[in-house]
Amino acid sequence: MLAALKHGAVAALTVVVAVAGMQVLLALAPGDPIDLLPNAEAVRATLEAQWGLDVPLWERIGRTLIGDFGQSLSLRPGAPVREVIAQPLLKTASWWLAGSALLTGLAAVGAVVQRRSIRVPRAVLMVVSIVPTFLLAHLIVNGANEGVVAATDAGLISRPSWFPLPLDASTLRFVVAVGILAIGSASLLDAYTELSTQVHALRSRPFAIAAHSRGEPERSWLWRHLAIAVCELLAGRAPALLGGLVIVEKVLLLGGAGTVLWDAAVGRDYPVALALTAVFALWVAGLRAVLYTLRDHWRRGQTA
Amino acid sequence: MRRQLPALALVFFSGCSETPSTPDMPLDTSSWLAEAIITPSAFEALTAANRDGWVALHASDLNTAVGAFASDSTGQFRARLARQTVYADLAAITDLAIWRTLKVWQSRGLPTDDGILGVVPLWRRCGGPQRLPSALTDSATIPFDGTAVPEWANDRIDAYGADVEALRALVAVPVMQNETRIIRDPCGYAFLLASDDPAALIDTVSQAEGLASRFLSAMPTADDLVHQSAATALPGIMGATSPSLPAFEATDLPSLHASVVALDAVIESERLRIVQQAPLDGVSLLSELSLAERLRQEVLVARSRTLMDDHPALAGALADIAWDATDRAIGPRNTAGAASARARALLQQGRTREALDALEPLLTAMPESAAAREWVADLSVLEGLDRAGDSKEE
Amino acid sequence: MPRLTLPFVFGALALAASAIASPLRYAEDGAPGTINPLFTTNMTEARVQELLFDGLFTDSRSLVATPELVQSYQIAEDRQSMTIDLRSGVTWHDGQALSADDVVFTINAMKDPTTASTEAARVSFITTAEATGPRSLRLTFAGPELSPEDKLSFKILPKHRFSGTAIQRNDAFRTNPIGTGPFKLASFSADGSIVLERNVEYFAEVDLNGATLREVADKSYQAKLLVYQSLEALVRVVPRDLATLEADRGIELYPYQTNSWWYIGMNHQGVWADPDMRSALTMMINVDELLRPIGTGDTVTGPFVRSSPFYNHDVRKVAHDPDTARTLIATKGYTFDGTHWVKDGQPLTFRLLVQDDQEVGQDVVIAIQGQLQRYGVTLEPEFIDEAAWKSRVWQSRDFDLVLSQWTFDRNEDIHEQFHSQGSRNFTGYASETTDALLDQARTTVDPQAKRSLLQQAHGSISADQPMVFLWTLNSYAAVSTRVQNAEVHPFYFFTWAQDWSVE
Amino acid sequence: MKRRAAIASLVVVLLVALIGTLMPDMAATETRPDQANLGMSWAFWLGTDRHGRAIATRLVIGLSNGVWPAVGACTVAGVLGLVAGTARGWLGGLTNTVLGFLTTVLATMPRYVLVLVVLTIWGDSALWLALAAGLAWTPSVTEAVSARVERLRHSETILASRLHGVPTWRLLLVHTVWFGCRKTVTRQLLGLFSAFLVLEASLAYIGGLGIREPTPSIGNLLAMQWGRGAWSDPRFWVPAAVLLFIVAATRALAHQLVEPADV
Repeated sequence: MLAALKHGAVAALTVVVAVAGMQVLLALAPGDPIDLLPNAEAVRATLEAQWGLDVPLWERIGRTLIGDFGQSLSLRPGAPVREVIAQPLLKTASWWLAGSALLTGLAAVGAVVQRRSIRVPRAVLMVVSIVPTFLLAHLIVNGANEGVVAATDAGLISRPSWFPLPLDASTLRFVVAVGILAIGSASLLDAYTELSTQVHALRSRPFAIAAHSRGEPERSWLWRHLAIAVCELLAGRAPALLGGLVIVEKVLLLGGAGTVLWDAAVGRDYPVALALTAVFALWVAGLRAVLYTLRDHWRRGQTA
Repeated sequence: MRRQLPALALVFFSGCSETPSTPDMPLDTSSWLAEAIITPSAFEALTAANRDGWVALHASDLNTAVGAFASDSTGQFRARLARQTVYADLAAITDLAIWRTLKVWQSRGLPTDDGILGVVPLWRRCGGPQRLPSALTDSATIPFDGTAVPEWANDRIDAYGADVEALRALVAVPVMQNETRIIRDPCGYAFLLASDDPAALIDTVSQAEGLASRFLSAMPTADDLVHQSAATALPGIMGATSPSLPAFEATDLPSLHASVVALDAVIESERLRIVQQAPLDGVSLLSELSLAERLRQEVLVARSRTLMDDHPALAGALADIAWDATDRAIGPRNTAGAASARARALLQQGRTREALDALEPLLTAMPESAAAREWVADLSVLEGLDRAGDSKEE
Repeated sequence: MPRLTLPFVFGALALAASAIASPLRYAEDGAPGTINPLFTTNMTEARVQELLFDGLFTDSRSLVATPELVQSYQIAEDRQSMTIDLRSGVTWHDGQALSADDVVFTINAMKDPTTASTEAARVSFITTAEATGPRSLRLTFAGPELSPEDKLSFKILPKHRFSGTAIQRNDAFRTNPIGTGPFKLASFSADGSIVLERNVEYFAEVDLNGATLREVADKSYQAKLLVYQSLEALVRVVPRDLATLEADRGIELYPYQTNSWWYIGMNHQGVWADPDMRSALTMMINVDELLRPIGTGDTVTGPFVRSSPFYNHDVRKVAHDPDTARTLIATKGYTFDGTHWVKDGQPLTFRLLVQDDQEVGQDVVIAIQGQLQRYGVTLEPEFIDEAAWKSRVWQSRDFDLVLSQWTFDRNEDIHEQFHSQGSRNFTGYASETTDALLDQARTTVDPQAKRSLLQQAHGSISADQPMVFLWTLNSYAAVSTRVQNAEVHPFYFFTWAQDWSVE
Repeated sequence: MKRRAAIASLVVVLLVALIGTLMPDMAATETRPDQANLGMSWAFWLGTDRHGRAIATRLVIGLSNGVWPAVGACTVAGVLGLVAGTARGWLGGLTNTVLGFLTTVLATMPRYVLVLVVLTIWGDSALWLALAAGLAWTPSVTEAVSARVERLRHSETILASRLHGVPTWRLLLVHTVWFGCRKTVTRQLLGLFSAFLVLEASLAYIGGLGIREPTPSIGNLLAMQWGRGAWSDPRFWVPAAVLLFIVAATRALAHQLVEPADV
């Protein structure tokens, strides 16, 4: 309970400092969104009031912290930021969740199961994993589309509903996005290395040797102990996966928070960009708090 | 290797049959396409005598072609026929542009100075108003009467008596008035047309033997040529209804598209047949000279002209389909006739500014098209006088 | 050449499955930033507006002004005013009825200096607009107008969506627009797609079951999508893709908008105030060589396309002459150090701004940079987004050079671009001769005189070299043959889209 | 052996980058309209693009345009990470808590997001890219160093040395940082090095951010050929292969760099 409170407090403080830092960064930026309007000078005073640019920095930070993100400036001018980012965030959350599950699942299974027979596909997976996300996406998208063209041409198949990637939402696009997210840019390779080190360490622990000599199957203890490592992996990988989603969303034309963030940053829509970075910070910090609490809980259970 | 259409194309367009029935109806007798490619000797024989002429005709450089062929060769008549076709289009364009200009001029109450007054008697003299299709004129009278014939107009009338080559050059030269250039020659093309009797040309060509009478024409087989020369005395629409090609009837855009698809299927199956039978260099010749495409364009343009007066929009659609967008210049891919037909169809639809654009490539290939262009340019300015101009960054 | 047999197979399948009419899907390089007809500056916006809004008059298929929102109208004897009765039963997309107040409001908003509408010039001939009844109004003109209906095609806005005639560019209307047009906005998504649905309340029949704009930044992917039958229309085909699309019998190419030309604009506030420097730049650039890698087109010598009635064919192209250019630069105090021209220790360097969504633009910039580099001039290209473009080019004029293209309707009215008072003259070009010619050309009613004046203006502008005139590219739209009754307006593209239908 | 190959590969990459730096910038932007789209030849090893620019030259200069900012990013992350990590691990207590917290805050921000925000606000340039990436990768270096330093601080060697009167600065710099952390730090920085090149390529490929045409970079060499129906074109594959090669080599080397006590 106490641990949960402590982790929660750290998370909250982290978000506060992160948001304040981002606000300062934006305040230091040369120029402001009003500069981008053709009649900037004429409307400056009105807009500064309207957009809340005339209030002091600390007040702006305060507003952001209580969840008042203001309104979008250029992406969807006048619309509350919350409306602009809600839907995309939900989508991003689902991809992120699926990507995390796939990543940890693959890595854990890979680390535990070390049979000779599945070495080869795993090796392939590992080699594929060092390919950068965008390149992987490029190859898959082109390969799939050209493949369909050839196959349809030869009369082998009819036009699949997902064709062509990545124009419209489809199951395959989701699978590709999640797969690339989990595998690309060495994500999987790193996770696998991390977990297999843990498995190795666990197997050489005295209780494991004892259990082995008693003839107990490994699964009776291994997965339970590995859960901690998986939690740590999830917490550690969360920011990388979110960052990866920015790339994946752009390449696969997914309209998620990553795309919105990109467009907001490029279009100088600072309220939207700020809100999204705040949410991301909360996301990562909150997740970390939850997982650390769980980890502490389990550890105590083990020592008890 | 551009058009590798499967027979399935037909299914796609016609939309009525689920399974691809055999759309292949290879031309029953030998087409000029097959003759030229499958039997290299025929092609060699054709080009041996008048190589320059055929090269020019292929490149749609009609004036050069007329000059290059021996005066009594079939090629010479073919080139003159092709040129007559363009002149007929240019004459139609000029007539329509003059008619519209005079109408707008009068309705706006613009000053009727020497320039515009000189046009009317001249135009009457060469029968301009009579040539206008009734579908495009809402009244039979010329908007205003011009009786006084200015000096420049008299000079022109004298010039019309000169020989064809001199006349051709003259049409391209602007009439100058007070040091401003105005090309307001309403009759140049009419006189050029009259200088060469198309019926006689058609007659000569249809009686000629061999490839020369049909090569690069809209009529694939010898039977087609005989049939078409009996059917019409207008060179521009010869080949529109060749018996060896799928029947052509277009009342609306869907039926028009269906007819294009049917034509494509036939040409494509013919092309495939040729590719299978021809020697290797023949096949490369087929694609290098884009002969199948040429046949398609000739047929489509001829068909476009048959629709010109009654269905200008359909004529325009056909002319657009015939036009090869990859190269705007007049040459092997786009004939002068295709350009003039497009311009004419656009003008008849009232799209004056676009007609001007369609005429633009013709200017380099046939400088004598300048007069028609000037008329259309004036009309386009006249029609837009009151419009608020709009411009955007793209 | 890739085999393009695929569409036919797909077409057969699509036909078998399609019983209901589908929406028209078309691609643009970028989604419009604003859908507010008061602030239209680019064609992407203009095209969407064509679907959403109506004007008092519109173009018929033979490009003659015909009433759209107007039921009947009467032009006064002296042609100095006009009364209009609006069509009854026209409603805005939110259900409110169209009223004469809306029209009056629109005209006043366009004229309002605080609004700073980019379209203000289109209503400058109207001095007053007053509503005389719920659906009737009266316009008074600055002078006699022979056919004012030709000028009344601007889009009408709903008064009830604004608080006054002083309207901000970023007014929320721009992403939630409502009009009276045949289609209404269903969604404007973050991924750059705009979905328009059929307006069932429209006063005329709408055959097309909606339209979807997809933002597809990659031009090559656009062409592929059309071939894959995932789109029905491309508004502009890049020259590189023409051959592929031409060979595809499931796609028809429409040569449509040709009144557009590319240019390198020079900011007259800086070094380019000096005509010798302008000449030097023009002589250093080999336009033919620039054109080669980007496609087929025609080089131009002035502000008109070659087929224009105003194009002055007597104006000679400035010859590519690096030697004379060098001499000119040397007379300005620059010295050549073997690789660069230097003055006061500073190398001769220019910043060239280009909008970053122009794929062709990038190629041109690379080629220009290569050319200038050969002659010792450094070019620093900057690719900027639309917002930055509006701010730096249109507003603060913070550039040395810009690369862009202008597109004109069939009137090819260059007044706004080249008149010293023109609203689109951001290079700051000013010439008394040109001003006089353009002013006269605006008022004359004699077509011969107008042609002659504008041809002279072409000559005068060419002589001043306010920009390097580049070329006009062959422009084609590509539309799938599944679209029935497709006809493309030469400028606004979608004017007749309600009559299209997709199998 | 594997390690030597990896080191040799990276040395080659650095040498090529050095050659690229020594080449005049103009070599990369020199256009030859009459020699556009050429295939491989002696004059143009990898052929030319559609402006007749030599792909091989652009690749070499592009590599240097990517490698030096990557080295810069490594310096930023290395210096910041080492200082903060050592301070945390050595001093412990409040310093550890405060610095640890700041590291966490920085690590909360997804790296790509941080870089993206910095680039769009401050402008596209290799300098900002390097700074942003360096900053974004600092937390992971800090974490690794502080964990390592803390462990070493309590190790017997250090305790023994301290008893023998070795001065603290020497213990810190030589024993802890140099002998104790160099592998850890190098491994982290190798990761950043390849991640930077991938980052640059991703940004160029997706949105034309970062190092932009006409300045060559691996990213915009890839972007130039992307989607032109030529995805099997060597002009696309060679830059892609170079990128993959560097990623693979750095990973292989990093894999070898394990501190004895870590195992």
